[in-house]
Amino acid sequence: MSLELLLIVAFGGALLSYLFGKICPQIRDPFAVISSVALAVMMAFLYGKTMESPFYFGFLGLPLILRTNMLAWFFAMAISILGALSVIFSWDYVKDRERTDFYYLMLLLANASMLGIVFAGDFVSFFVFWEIMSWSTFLLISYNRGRALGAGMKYIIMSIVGSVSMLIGMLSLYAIYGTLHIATLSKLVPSASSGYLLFLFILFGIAFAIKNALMPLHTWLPDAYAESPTSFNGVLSGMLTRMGMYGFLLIIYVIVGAARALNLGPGIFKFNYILAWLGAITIVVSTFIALLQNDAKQLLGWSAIGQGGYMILGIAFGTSLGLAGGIFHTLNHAVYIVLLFMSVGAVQYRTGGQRDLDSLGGLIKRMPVSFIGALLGISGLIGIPLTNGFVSKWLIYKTLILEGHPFLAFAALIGTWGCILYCYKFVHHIFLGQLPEKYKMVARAPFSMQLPMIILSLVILLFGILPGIPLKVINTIGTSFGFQSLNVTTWGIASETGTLNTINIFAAVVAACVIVWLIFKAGPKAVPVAQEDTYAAGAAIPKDRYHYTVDFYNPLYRMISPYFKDFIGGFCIKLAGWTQNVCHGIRQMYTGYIGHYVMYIVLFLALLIFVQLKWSLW
Amino acid sequence: MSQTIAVVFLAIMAIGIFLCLLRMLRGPTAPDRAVAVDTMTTTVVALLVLLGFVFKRYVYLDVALVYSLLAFVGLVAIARFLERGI
Amino acid sequence: MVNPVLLIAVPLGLAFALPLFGLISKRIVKYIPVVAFIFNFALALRLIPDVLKQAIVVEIGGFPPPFGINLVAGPVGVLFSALIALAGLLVAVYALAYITEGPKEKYHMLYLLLLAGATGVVLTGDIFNLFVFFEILCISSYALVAYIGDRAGIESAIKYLIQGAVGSSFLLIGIGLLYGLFGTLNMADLAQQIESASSISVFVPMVLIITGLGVEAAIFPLNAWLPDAHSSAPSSISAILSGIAIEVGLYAVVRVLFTIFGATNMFMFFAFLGVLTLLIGEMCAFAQNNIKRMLAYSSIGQMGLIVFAMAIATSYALTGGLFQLVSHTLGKGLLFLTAGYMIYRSGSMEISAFEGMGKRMPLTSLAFTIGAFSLVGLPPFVGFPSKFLIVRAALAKEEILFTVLIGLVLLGTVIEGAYFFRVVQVLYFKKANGNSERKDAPVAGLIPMVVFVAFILVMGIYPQLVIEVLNSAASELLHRMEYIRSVLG
Amino acid sequence: MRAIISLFLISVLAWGIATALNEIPFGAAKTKVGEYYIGRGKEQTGASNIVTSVVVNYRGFDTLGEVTVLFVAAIGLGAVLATRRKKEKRDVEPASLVLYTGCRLLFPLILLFGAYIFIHGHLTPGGGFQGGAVVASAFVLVYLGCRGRRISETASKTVESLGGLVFIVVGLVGLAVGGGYFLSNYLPKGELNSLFSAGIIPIIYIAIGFKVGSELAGVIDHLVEESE
Amino acid sequence: MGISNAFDFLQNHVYYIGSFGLIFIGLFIMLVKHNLIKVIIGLSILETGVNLFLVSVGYISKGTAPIFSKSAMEAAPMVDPVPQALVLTAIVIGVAVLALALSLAIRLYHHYGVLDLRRIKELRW
Amino acid sequence: MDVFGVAITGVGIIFLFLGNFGVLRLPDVYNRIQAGTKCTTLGAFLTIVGVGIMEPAWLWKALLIALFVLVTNPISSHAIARASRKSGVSLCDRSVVDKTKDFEEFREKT
Amino acid sequence: MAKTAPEASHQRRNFFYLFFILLIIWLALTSSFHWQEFSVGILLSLILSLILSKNYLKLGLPPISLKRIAFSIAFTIVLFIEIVKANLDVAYRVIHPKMPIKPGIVVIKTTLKQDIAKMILANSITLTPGTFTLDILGDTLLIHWINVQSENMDEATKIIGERFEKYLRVIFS
Ligand code: NA
Ligand code: NA
Repeated sequence: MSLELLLIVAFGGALLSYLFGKICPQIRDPFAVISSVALAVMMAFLYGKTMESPFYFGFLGLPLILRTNMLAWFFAMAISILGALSVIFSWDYVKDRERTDFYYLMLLLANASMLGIVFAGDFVSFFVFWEIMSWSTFLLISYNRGRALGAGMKYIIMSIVGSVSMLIGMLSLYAIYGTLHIATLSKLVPSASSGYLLFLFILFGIAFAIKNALMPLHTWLPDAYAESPTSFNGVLSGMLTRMGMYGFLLIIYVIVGAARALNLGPGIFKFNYILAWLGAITIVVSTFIALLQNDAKQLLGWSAIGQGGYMILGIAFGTSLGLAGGIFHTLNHAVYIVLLFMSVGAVQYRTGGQRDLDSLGGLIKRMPVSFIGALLGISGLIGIPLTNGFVSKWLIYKTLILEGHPFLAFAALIGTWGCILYCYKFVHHIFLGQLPEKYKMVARAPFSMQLPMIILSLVILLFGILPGIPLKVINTIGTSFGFQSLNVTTWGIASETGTLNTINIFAAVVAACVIVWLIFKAGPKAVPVAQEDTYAAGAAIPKDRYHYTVDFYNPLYRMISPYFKDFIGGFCIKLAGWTQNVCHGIRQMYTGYIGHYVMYIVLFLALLIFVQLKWSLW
Repeated sequence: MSQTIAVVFLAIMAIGIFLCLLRMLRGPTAPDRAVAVDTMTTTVVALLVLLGFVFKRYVYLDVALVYSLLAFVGLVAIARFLERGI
Repeated sequence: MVNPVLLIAVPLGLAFALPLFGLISKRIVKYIPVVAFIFNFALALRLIPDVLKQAIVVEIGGFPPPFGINLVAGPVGVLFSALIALAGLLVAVYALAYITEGPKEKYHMLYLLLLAGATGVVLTGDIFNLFVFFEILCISSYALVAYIGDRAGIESAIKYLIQGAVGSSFLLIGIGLLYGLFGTLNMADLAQQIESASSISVFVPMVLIITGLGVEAAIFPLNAWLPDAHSSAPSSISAILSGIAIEVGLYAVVRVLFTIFGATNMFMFFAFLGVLTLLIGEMCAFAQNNIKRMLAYSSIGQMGLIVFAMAIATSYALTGGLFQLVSHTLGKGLLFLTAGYMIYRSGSMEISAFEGMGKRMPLTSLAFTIGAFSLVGLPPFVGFPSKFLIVRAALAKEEILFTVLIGLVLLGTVIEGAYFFRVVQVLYFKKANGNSERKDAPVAGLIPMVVFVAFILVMGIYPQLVIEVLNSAASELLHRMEYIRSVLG
Repeated sequence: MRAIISLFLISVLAWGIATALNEIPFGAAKTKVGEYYIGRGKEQTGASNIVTSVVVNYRGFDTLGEVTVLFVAAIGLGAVLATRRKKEKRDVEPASLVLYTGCRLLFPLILLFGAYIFIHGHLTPGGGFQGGAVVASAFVLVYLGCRGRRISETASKTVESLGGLVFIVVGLVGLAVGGGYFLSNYLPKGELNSLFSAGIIPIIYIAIGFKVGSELAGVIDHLVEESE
Repeated sequence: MGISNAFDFLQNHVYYIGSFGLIFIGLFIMLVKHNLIKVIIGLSILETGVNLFLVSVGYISKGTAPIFSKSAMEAAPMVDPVPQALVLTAIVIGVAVLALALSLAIRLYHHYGVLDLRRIKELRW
Repeated sequence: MDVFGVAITGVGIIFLFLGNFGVLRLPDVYNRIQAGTKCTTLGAFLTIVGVGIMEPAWLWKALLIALFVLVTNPISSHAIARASRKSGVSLCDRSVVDKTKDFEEFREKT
Repeated sequence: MAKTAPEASHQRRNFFYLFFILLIIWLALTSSFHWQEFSVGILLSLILSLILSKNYLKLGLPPISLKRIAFSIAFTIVLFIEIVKANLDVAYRVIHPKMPIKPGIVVIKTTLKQDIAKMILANSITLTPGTFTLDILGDTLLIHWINVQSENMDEATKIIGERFEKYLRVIFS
């Protein structure tokens, strides 16, 4: 199975889907599904292989190289599976929309380019695929029109800033080492000066931090998540954003190597500490902001920013455990966030795009599968035992404590508490409580949406109960970075510093559940009241009167909102305003009066002559 | 023709041209200026021929011919402009 | 061996003969530019292999170089000739359907002459001859800018003309001074005799010439005419003005700086000037709501980038700069062509009027999008390898100053991305108001768009195709001694 | 204020140019190319007017460009003025009989004079451009004197085109017969100072004369039309 | 520098001074005048100055026109023919530009009804 | 022969000068044009012919120029005079009669 | 459209006139009888007169005859004398400190029919003492007279126009 073939399938699938859409629309959707599933299957066969081959020599004399190893395979597998699920989910979701051909093209293109990124064996291909990913994502984010345009703009501008910074970084590598081959660079770069490494870290860091929405470069994300088609949110939040993680792993552990990357810089200003602190800040701040959201997708978006912080926190410490936690969390987060978005997407699909939490409620009976998905999703998100999120968070906490960073651990903990609060809000506002009258008749989600949700729910449980399956792979990655191997078992990790055994946990949880159920049964029953109760005489009641979860976190909101305005987002808007003003100011130079224009010409000439005569500068 | 005579001749012509210039500057009407130019150009044609003789350059005759032609056309154009003929 | 003089003589001859063809049939007139540029393109391609081995020096009239005018068909000249012929051909095809009003015969003649002039500029080896061909280029541009004959067209044409004429006068004074100093007009001969560009007697003519040529090359602050002219001309002409005319102006600047004066000590200044031009151009473009003005300002920005690349003055940088030039021709040409039909369709140049174009003119919009992406420098389009080369070259200097400058350049790219993506959003993600009937540009309009797109993609994916030519062009510019030797023997 | 700034800038320019001019003393012999032309021009081109030999032969390519520039301007002017809108007819004073008659009388004579100038371009000062300008002045005179009379646009365009084509073709023939050089002087040079001399030079100058004459006449025609 | 020195200076450089005088006057007019026609006149003066300068460059002391005529009046050195050829070209180009400029001015006047450039600036920014 | 030529040239130049002087001195445009035309035509004619006489090889061309001046000068002057009449330049106050009205009436009739 | 015989002969006459005038001018211009110059002159004159002789149709040039030649010569002499007189007259008026002028505008008539004859008359009047043709329309000339002797049209015609007209009438009869 050659990598070229994979990429050809990926990109070709994208283009062919588009063409089929134009030629015979009936076979487009099946084709898209088949090609993406086939891709996932092909990817599975690649397990454990390590290979590298140049596939193209035509780019300015630089060979473009594809390579695979465990790291690449891990990400590629996740991408292709989640991609396939998203495509399946999209089947019904976008059916009645405009320009669906375009949607599929971009979705598959984004997937394909992500595969390209992880398989890239040199920075040119890396960058090329990175850019293709950026613009195809931009087009998808803008797909919904209206407010999506602003979101798309934000996204693409920050993306360009990132790519520009990465371009400078990678070309400075090229200028110094004369190659962009990652394997070669990983031999050469570690011997560079610290200053240069820092320079590299900053440049690449900007690019990857923007993608991974690490604060303060996160501003694009909430809007982008909220406004892009929900069917695409899975890909966007699950993997696309996490290409930043991949990038960090690449630059820190592959190119520079743990030996140099860690402890780079003086004292507490070590590069990786700063990164970790940024991660921590990201967790705390975004968690609180998430609490303030009343928009389901905004809420998930902010939560995703926070979870990104965990991942960064995990990999920043450079221990086997932390690294495993970070990488595993990336995977886990991908699984449950995709699930959550699909759940929201299913709700939106049936409620005409409604995503305002206060307007929803009580859908549990109408859309049970979606509810299960949401429930398992938030469980993973919170890190409830026996879900996948628990394992990875546990690994990260363990790392923080073992490395002796109580503040960071505390920050992570705050994140989890906040997470519980907003997750509860999320699931309650949508599925529990009063079912609004107009949603009385909503149907279940179509099968194409239920299927991926079911699969992902199962995966959450699978990874939660048998974390060893992915952890084995992750451990291989860690060892390939030169870290000590973890003692991974099917049920968890057995190491001298701390063990994880999900069997014990499983038993404990089952016991706890039984107890809770019994208590619940024993308690008094709530009596549901119909929305159009007689006291209002059939008139519409303001939603805060019947929807008792409105202002659910009002006290909290009052408490934190002064501190948790999106300062950075505000700053970006200001910056945009300033830029606009500067641009408008500069163009005043073109006054339209020809005398001025002639004056500019003479001025230029006179200036040159004057300078030379006076100072003989040249 | 002796040097002296040539100088005298040329000087007289130069003064004449200068007089026309004065009229051209004083106007007061546009046709006045046109008349001044007309007279001046005729004088210049003669001057060119004479200069050609003084410098022994045959080509001045061609110059004089072209000059008189262009002056003629130019003046007619001015005149037609003044009488709103173009 | 074919004689490169045909690259100039044939279009000129056809332009002269065009009225005669017009007497035979009015219908065939518009195909003559197409024929001319097919010929030129084929000839230029045919010349490339020869030229890569050694520059062809053509003596006009059989007089040896300092005494007669000579053409130098080196890699640079042939590269530019091919580019001119290519863009000329495509835009000529576009014009078949696009130019439907006005004195069409005159349009086609002026068009042919404009590009013949441009070809002359890039091939000639004589500074005054360069001036003459430059004037052909400029004057036909003035006239073509005014072709539509509306207020904007005439106003911008007269402004363009005045600035251009002042520039030409400076250029001519500079040439006069050079002739007074060295008694020759041959560029190689001048180059041989010029010892130091810093001596004031050489410096003054040099800056006069640079200023004169700089007006056409749209270097800041000499570029005030550009946004007006490029936005008021018919779109086919805007494409040529942006895609060819200013590039040729820049060629002249570069040729003068590199080959005649070897003014290495001024390159730092030009690097700054390039960055300044770039930033101002991009910022002004950012502030535009008029699509053609936006594209025009973007051209200023791109010129700034190319000036910057040239001023780095390493072989990489020149390759990159020339490549950027090629990619700008392709990209901006395509953008103006597509914008032309979108303006025609929407009846307005306001960007907001293009809402829903993605549905109304899908192919045109797609072409626009690809052109925009290419100009921003996104892979897999041709803008990427060219920008890649420039950034690489700037960083390879390993000077902190150039790193800072390239940072600023890329800041310009960010702004550029912002305004191009904004348009793309308008095209695709805004509902068409009113009539949303689907009707794309006519075939004669689509063909050049498709070909442009094909070039953008092919050269973006396989830049190796042109890199050899670009490399030898860069080395021609860098090694003035070899240029002198090849001309003067 | 602008005037002061302008004066300042101009004085800087003057300063620079004066400094540069210091190196170019007025009237000094310094021109190797010029000397070459004066020394060799007679044999190489057969023209006794060295300026003409430079214009048409040594720097003939410039002249081709120059012809083109004029051509461009003429077409451009036509294009600019062609797109005018309809406007009210203006009362135009007819020319007096004296002028009317005089112009018609002089017209052929001036044409002859123009022809003289461009035919003798290689012998006397003048040449195609000057002759063409004289020819055009004859047309100006016709327009001034007898308004109704217009030259046929087709005829002038045809002459213009043919003039240009002759130049190009004469040049291109050089590729075949003149040692492979564009615009090489492959015709017999004749006896110095006689009319039939200087090879291709008179042919080109005659072509230019026709071309320039008809072009300028066309320009005038357009302007006259515009003023109506 | 005494009066006679100044006179000598003037005599030696009168062409340069004259030509650049014209150039600068033309430029000045273009810089400060608002009327389009005046600006075009300024341009024309500027071009005339440039042409005069080109001719002056080619002058050789006591030189004559570079024409070999039948009569034996060729004892004097001939001036450089090249600038004359250049000037011929420059003049023609100048005329071409001028003609085009004037035609544009005519059309501009049709559109705007004025020739004051301060009022002809619909295109800006 | 030379003396004869010089004499003719001299006379011509004197007339030229008188013409120039008249243009400066006479009171209105019509009178100036009278002086200008008559004197400069003859003056230029004589000067040019005089030169032709002094340099016999030039005679033909000189005659041609002289004839050209002789033909064109009255025409251009006439055109200018007519223009000044049409553009409404009035006669000087020493004028005794103005029959322009009669002429205009005649013009109206035809 | 078929030409009538007189028209054709008229045109032929014009052609020859033009041809010879042009040839003579050519000879004067070149001042050379070298065969090359001469042949080119003939060729050029031929072409120009072929193309342009139609132009001369309306001028009304008369057929050539001995009498006409004689009168032409006489006219030339008279004209020359008048011109000299005119110049002396102007000179007198210009130099005279008091400027003895009595200017005015009068109208005169002419019996000449051909355009060219009228033009010659008008120009002759312009060049001769004290008079100047301001305008001409049909058979009426508007004359500026530096020293008005008569305001009456017939009288003025006699004084101003008659001295030339008598020759011109014969020449152009
Ligand atoms: Na007169
Ligand atoms: Na006169």
